[in-house]
Amino acid sequence: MSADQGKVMALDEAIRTYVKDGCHISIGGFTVSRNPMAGVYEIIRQRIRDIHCYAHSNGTGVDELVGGGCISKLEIAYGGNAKQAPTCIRFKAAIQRGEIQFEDYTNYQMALRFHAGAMGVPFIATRSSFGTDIVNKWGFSKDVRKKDPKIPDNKLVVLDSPFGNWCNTSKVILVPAITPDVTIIHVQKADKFGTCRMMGLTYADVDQAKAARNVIVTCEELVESKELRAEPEYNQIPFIHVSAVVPVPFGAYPTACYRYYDYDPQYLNQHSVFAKNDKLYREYLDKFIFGVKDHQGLLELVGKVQLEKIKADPRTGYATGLDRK
Amino acid sequence: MSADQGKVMALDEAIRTYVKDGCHISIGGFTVSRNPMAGVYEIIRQRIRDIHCYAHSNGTGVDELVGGGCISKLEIAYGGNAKQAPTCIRFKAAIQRGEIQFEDYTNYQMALRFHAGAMGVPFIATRSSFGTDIVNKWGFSKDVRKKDPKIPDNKLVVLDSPFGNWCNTSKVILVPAITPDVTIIHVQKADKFGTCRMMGLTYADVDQAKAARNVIVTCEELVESKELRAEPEYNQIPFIHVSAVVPVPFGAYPTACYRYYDYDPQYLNQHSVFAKNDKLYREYLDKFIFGVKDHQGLLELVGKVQLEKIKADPRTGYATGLDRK
Amino acid sequence: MNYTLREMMTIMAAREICDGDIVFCGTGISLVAAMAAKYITAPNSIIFFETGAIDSELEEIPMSVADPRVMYSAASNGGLLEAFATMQNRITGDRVIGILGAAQIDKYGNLNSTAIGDYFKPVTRFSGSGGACDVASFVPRYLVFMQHEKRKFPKKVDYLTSPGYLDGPGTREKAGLMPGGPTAVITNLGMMRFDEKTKEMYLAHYYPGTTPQKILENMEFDVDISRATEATPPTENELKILRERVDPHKLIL
Amino acid sequence: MNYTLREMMTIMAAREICDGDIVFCGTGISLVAAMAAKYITAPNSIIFFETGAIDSELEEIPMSVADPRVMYSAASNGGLLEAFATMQNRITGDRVIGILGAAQIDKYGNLNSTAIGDYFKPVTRFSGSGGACDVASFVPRYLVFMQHEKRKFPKKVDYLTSPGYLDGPGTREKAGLMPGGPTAVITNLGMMRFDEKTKEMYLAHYYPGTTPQKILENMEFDVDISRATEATPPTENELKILRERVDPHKLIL
Repeated sequence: MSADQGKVMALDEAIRTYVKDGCHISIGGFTVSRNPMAGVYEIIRQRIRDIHCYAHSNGTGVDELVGGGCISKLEIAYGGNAKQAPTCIRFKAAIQRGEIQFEDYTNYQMALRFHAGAMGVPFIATRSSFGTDIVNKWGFSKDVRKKDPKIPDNKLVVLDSPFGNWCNTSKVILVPAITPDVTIIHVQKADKFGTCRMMGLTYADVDQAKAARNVIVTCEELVESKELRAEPEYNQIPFIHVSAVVPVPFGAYPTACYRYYDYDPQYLNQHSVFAKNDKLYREYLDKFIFGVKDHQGLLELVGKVQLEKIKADPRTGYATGLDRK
Repeated sequence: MSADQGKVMALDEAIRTYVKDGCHISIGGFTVSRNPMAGVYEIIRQRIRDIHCYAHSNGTGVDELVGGGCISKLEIAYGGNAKQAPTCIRFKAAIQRGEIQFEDYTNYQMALRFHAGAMGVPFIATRSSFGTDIVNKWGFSKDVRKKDPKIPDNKLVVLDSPFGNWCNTSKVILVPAITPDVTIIHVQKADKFGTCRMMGLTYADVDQAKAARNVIVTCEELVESKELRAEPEYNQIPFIHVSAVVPVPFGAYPTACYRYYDYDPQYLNQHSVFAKNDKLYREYLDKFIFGVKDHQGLLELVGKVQLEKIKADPRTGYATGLDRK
Repeated sequence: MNYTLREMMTIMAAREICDGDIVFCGTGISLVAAMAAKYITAPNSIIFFETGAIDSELEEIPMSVADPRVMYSAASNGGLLEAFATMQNRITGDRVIGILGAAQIDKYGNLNSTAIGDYFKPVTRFSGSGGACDVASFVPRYLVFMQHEKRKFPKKVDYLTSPGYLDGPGTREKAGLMPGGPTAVITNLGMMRFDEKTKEMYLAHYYPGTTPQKILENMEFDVDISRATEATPPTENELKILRERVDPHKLIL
Repeated sequence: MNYTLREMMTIMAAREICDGDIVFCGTGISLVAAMAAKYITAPNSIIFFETGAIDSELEEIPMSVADPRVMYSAASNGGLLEAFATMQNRITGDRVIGILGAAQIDKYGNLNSTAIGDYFKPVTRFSGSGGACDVASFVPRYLVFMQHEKRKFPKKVDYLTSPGYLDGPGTREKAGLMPGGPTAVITNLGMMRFDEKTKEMYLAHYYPGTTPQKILENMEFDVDISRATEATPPTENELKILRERVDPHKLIL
């Protein structure tokens, strides 16, 4: 890779290079915001299979990966997605039909697991989920765990605190670290070396990136390093964590990208109709994903008029007054 | 407290209200940057005694608190302060003379301890300090710890990981949480409710604040909430964590406040001459701390000419070309 | 004055929020209740979201806790780690009131939002915990919105997603949880509370037009109805706030 | 060409930095070495500070790792948590080379920067670990700057602040530390390395004008001198870089 080009790659090349059959991945964003949808659709397009996916509430993206048949194992806290899909539809179907293996955590636990991975420690403590089935029911059995070196031996461990009752806490639940092979995030701005500037909420993106062996960043705008370095305190991810940078305008579409565009209620509504029916959903994949060359192709199908509607108002950062029924 | 005034207080009132004899405190900043010096000097001026202080590398501020006779117990990672005092001078003297009790940690461990406190868990794991005297030598004995409910029963605990060799880590060191009675930080901007905007490095200030029962924020500028809320992602501390807000221009002086002013090498050089001699140091305290009414009084002693010299260059954020010999 | 059941439920919840509370919110009716409370009982309450937004200026109703609408003019936009630490940490956590929903609730207020039937091969799969279990684990008080149907008030939840009072008095603490638990269950028929001693659900209020007996018919387990009184319907002012200020475009109500 | 011993030491360290390394830096001579390396052997090395600044544009030499000069035009300004995680985390940590200093070092490269004499009633108290013990615990390679004096190379350090090879082969790993340890000790007389098998210090290079024997006289313990060769003095180009580009105002050198 030349210094001139930094880590800039085409998206299909980045996905092909880092996302392999059977690999462990996580994606950024939360429900209908800043999901790396261009990356997700490219994974589906390349028909990558048998992915082990870690998610907190990575709604739209994870549901499409499940629907696209890419995921075989899923560790997740929340498979819901705003009004259009209170339970993600393909996720729901896949579990009810026994098509994927899954294991449930809480959102905080998943965030802590990425945090532990980013920190390089095997676990972190929390006081969440004592006495619940989150602790009692394991999606992956002891046996499966023992055999697979990429799954920790225990789901969660209850530990008596070795500091007595320090902080009025006599026991804690330890959650094991996650270190994905690849994390894919979509950000507002990045430079060619991978330094990232996110705007609005960051969810767990920073730890998801730092915990991963390789990070693919898609960005709305590829900007000069100089611009980002004028205020380094607002760059959440320095370039040392990043493997590939791909400029993809509307790369989070149909989810929102704060200060750039809103989520598209029309697309999401239509999508939930498709998703509820296997045949319609196959047709949807054929048309919107497989039927186009890349994300630009999908955007062209959607059309400029629709994209214009969701453009962010500079004052609020979202499409003020957008019809969201 | 009226809604109009928010949490704004005079500094002497804020210190008197929250910092008591025998209380546990931490201060923000690192060596010669963004120490809450106005707050530190006010603590000395009010002759508060028997403070238990938690520090990572909170150089200038902690050394003055030690020199001012305010601290009786100190948990610390680094008592050094740039060129003028590779080992903080009053800290060094106090330890060599047996005047304070102390316990050594590493910088990461202290940062993690504040992090655990902010998270509300009793401990957090690290792989730092195995096999060293950081683990073996305890500043506070088992006995002292048992008797004092505000000190955890163990300094550090080595634990075999209950996740086997997950993350190639078979054991970890657990560091206990810190929850100070009060944390004092100095920030560039705050609103009257306590929402804070820091510029440049944040060190461990955010966790130090969130771990504390009460937080006193001194700020260079008291700004309208509207200004800070225009970019909420860059406000590191929301108001819910803060008890008192005190506008104090040059409140970090003689340490630096990025984008506002540099550290003052002349003051620090002179200070280190004073600090090396008990008599001179007493005279220094009498003149610069006890001899003035408040921080403004100290700044007047220093003089406008000197303050002008350390003013930050808008391009670099520090005093470009400042004579620092 | 006419009002819908959803309006009634929203107001019942809003009245539970005290001034100065930090309100952990989801979306939908729970958010509308929190927004309404700021105009009614709790002008200084603070709405915050598990995604990390605190005290957002909600000019429009967000449809998800990650909706860009929660980011606008917040005091701070952080991430999940910061948001949940705010609840797990006792300093701020003790000031938080949560508002949750679920598919099932038992007499001790334990919630299921994960699956109906066998966990591994469920008849119906739901979204799962999200932050619900975290909130229920950490905060001293939380409200639960439910639809009053027999299958939703079973003797035992199919999957225990979020802890209520577990198996009764003292069992939260014994399990390792912080003290706390649900303080009210608000349904389309009435409001349940939990007995201070037994930690069992009892009927506190039934809405005008229904009866305690009708409510019992919609639950698999029995609850004490001896303390039940008729709920006060939404006032004109409360309805005005809901309809004109909080949800003028009827996105939720 | 004339050069000072501090210039010699700086260049010896700079030569140890490989292109692409992430260099954990303190201030003073270690920082000057890292800055020089970027002009000599390692244009793509990245200087980073425990305070959280990564790849700062060092127009002026910072006097502390918290100096506002490290914040200027960095890739990112974070905090201590982020900085140390970068080293503890194996993904980025494996790329880090540390540069440390100490008051004492033993034959296994264990460092004391805390106290001389009894820990509780020391003859001389130093600053303490700061981030040194963290770096020495986490990263695969680190350099140590020392003054070559007998009392600074004792048989046993008075306080073990930062782990070297502890008690020899395998003891780091047994104790729970990551593999790693010091790779070179750079003094005012020469450079020591550590035997791959025994993990004991040996003399690798002595500076022009001194002898292995003289070096031994300045240490409490013996080291193997059989492999020692004379060090290559700084080249004209290296000196030019130090004097004109890195430290033109002679703040450090």
